[in-house]
Amino acid sequence: MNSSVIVFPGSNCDRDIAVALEKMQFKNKMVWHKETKLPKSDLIVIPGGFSYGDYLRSGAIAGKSLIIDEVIKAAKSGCLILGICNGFQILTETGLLKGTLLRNRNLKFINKDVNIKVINNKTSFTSKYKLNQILKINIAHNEGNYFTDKDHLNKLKNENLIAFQYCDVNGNISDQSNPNGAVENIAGIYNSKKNILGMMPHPERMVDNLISNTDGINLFASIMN
Amino acid sequence: MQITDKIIENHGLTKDEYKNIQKLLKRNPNLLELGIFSAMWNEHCSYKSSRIHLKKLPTKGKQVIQGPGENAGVIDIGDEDAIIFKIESHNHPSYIEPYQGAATGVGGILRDVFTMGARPIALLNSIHFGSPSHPKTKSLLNGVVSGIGGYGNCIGIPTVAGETKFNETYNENILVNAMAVGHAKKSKIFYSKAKGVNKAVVYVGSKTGRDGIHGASMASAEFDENSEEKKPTVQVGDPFTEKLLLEACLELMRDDSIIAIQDMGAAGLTSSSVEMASKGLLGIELNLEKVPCREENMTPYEMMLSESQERMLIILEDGKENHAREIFKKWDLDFVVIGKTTNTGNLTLRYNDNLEGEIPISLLSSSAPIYEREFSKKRVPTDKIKIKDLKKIKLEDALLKILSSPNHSNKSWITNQYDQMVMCDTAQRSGSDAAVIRIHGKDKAIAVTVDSSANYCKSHPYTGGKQIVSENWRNLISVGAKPLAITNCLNFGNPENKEIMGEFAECLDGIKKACEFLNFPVVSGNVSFYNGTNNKNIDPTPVIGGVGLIKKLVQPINHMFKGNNNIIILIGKTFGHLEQSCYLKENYSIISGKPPEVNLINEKNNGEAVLNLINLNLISSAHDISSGGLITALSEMSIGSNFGVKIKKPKKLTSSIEYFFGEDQSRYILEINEKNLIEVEKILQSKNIYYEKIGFTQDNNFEIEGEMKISINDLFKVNNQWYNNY
Amino acid sequence: MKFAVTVTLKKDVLDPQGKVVQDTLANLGMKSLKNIRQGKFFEIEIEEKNQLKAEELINDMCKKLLVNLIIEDYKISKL
Amino acid sequence: MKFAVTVTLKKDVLDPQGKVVQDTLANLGMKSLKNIRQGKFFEIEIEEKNQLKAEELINDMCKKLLVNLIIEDYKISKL
Ligand SMILES: Nc1ncnc2c1ncn2[C@@H]1O[C@H](COP(=O)(O)OP(=O)(O)O)[C@@H](O)[C@H]1O
Ligand SMILES: [Mg+2]
Repeated sequence: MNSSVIVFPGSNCDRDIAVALEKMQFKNKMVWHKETKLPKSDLIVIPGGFSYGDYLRSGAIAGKSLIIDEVIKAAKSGCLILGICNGFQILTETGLLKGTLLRNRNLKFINKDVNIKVINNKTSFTSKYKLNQILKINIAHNEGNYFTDKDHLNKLKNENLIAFQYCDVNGNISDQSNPNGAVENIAGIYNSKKNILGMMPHPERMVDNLISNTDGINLFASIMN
Repeated sequence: MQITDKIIENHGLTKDEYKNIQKLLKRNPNLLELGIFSAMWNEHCSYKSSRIHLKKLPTKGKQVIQGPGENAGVIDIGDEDAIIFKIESHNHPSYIEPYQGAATGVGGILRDVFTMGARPIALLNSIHFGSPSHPKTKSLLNGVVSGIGGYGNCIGIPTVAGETKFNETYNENILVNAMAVGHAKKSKIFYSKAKGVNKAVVYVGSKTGRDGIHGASMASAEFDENSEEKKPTVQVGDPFTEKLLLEACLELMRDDSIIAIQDMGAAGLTSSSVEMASKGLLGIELNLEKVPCREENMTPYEMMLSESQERMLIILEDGKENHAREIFKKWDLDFVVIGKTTNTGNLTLRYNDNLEGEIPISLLSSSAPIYEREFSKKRVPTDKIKIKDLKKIKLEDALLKILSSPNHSNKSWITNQYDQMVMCDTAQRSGSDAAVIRIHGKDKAIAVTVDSSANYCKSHPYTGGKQIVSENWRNLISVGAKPLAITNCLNFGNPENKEIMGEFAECLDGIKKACEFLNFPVVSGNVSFYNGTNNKNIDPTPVIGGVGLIKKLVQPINHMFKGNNNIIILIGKTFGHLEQSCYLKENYSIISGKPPEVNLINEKNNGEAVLNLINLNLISSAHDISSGGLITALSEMSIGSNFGVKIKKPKKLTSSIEYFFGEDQSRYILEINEKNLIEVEKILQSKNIYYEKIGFTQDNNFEIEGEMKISINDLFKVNNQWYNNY
Repeated sequence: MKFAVTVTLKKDVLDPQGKVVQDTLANLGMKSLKNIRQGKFFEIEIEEKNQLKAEELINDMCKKLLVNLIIEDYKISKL
Repeated sequence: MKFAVTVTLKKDVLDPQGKVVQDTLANLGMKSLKNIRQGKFFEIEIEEKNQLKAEELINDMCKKLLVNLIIEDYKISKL
């Protein structure tokens, strides 16, 4: 399978995701944001980091870059798109995903392992997980507080477009298990066609037991499937 | 312009120093030249008060590739790999503007490391604040922590370790020391020594603004009520630009375009150009109208003294200009040839062809003043504390008091604000004795940690100096790393004061002694004097940053208990030294007597034995004993793990307080699975190591037989409340 | 010509920053504070003599980059 | 009573955000843009009928929390 990782000035999880993809046997290419053509890809990843320093609004400036038009085209033709952390923020800025990521409610950067629940396991990104499986994944962000309007929220629920929700070890989804204030504890969402996934937690950080755990592996394995 | 006494004073120069400048130049300097002298001759750049003492430090060893004298120290970790690291202070700027001060401190130390060709792989920090009840402490803490995180998170380098302490000695003068650690190929290390005449001198990075002008002299002056006025010199960090600069420099470093490279740190363009030329015994000529400026109408004086961040100076090989320019263009950074190397030996400054200043480089570097300042020695304090004379406090209450104190409380409120995982090589995050970072793509790892013990150093500087190096060594051993080398940041008060200078000299003697004995050389460092306000000086606070090597990372070892019914072994002798202890300070507010003695022979033997046991995979967890003594260390091993302990009271005990809270050195606690016990004891006995089997792990409860029993959940709560309630 | 642009979060969008600021001010004893909302401010200088054209340009900048129209409102005023 | 507070970086202080925004707008084809600086904006409502007193209160808030006087300037205006 061919994957492409888009690199913006200020991306800083680009190497991490590339390592994870290669470990999972993807044929991966790094694509610099000034390029105007995408290599043939089955999966496009917009990695985490601080594209353009997160200045103005996180993801806003990267959302205007040349390569984004290509990503939008690819998305429309059904290519899988995965936006992690800053990548999720960029996807919302381009309109590929709806809603927005506000500042964490405690106004602090948060880095820790949190539990998230797999809400829909019938997608290309999650088929290898069990429904309601609880994963322990690392988060690292300033703006992870997902917000969207009522109509869209209803749509997310009705069409089963919520990918992950923050929960506690036992799977309870509550305010206490919400690290950043996201509406309905949302940690990741799909577009209607479910070929685009945006998520705040970093699955690429969870592919190696020596460093953390391997809860992220099945995300990549699902895509590979 | 007439150089008046007032101008000289404003430049932080003494009258004698000014006379010396006139004599050396054989004329009066103009204002630009005076500014340059002041920048190069101040304490921060010239090390005039510290240099003769720093010379004593051991800096050599088989593992050392480059000791002090370059932007950072370089050590060998086998194969093709080198580790490059250094620590630096940003105390004064952080007190004035905590967020930006701390952020630019991180940015500055990162440049020191990647200017030598390393990709930074870890950040550490040592931060000291005043008493929590001091009105400024809370906002300083908030600002500094978010500034450190803000910079490191954005540039994408994990902040993995550090220390945070509160003490009223820092009420008016906090300490913010940042350490960066990078990885390079041994064959691809870059130095700052210029070579060859007529080589292009290139300015890269951000534009120059008026920020930080006189920053270096500010770092060399005491605070007073007028410090507020110095505020406009505060610099703003731009981690995004630094990330671009980092990537652009590393890209250019892949081939052999660079002759020399130097970051613009304190005293910016001045010190970077002088340093490169001075090391190469060359001259350098700059055409200042070419300097990329952010503000209009900047004068040569402002350009030379600006401390704008995120800038570098590079001397390029002939014919490489276009290639290099392309790279910096790709990363949207300024790239301008602003001058060339010469054979005149002078720093020559032109602006639109007018000669604005010319100074022989040697006057700025080797002729800079060196002071052999007077100092007084400190006697070993003899006051003894008799436990019997103190109001009795229950063991459990005393422990809870320590665990809930700001200095011993769990620091996750801080460390959760730092991205510790980015780069995906952090095998042990903050919280244990040292962090462990895997070398990317390999199966070896390094361990890193920073330590200080200001009250020990205040009480008896020599012992304190020895202790702090030893503690650092112990922390590296505890995660299974072989200690290799250190960097040090020496935070002291006013060196013109005899006692302070004595603290400095004697701390260094202690550091030297321990480093020599433990084969733990100093490869880089930084001195920060004048930490104090209106003659109130901080306690001497040398901070040691250590690096160790784990040759093959199988499973990182840390301090958390791993299982039920495992044996707990205490390595090292317990005498019950309570003077200067955390027990007396937290429970009785008593700070007196001498610090615990460090027997370096025991230190080395105990440490090597523990490392050996870890390497043989015989240990489940390990932790060194430091502030708070045995019981505090044991509870740290329980908190966060799922296991408590059951500890027997030793038979020959005089006082359980002394046994459990004494801060005797060179001790470790090891958790051992029963099946390994025979083997472990055999090894310890064969090496003549003193040890005691003090109990075993158990579910749920933290228990000292006949003294106390508390659930580990309660222990956890007590230890985790302070920051959230502050 | 110089313009000021203020960007504020729409009424029904949660403003975590404003809320923390408000709580903090209340803790500092500012009792009479009723409401505070935080936004962004831009000072923009452009080379354009015709005010109408200039305003159109600024409007364009807002729509294209400065403002996230889904959650933010904005106001332009001449300085 | 309602007030607007605008907070801007002092003149000589580096504005990394403003710079990136400026470059981006230029890349988007906004040629006539000369300069852009980014700041903060607060909309504050307080319960106080006396305008002088109200302004004093707002001023107090700015000094105590909203503004970093070391690197920022601010302006208060009634809405
Ligand atoms: N306490 C110290 N111990 C060892 N070396 C030191 C110490 N202080 C400074 N040095 C060395 O002196 C040199 C100059 O230090 P410094 O001025 O801080 O460097 P920079 O100019 O890169 O900021 C460096 O090589 C540094 O490692
Ligand atoms: Mg340097």
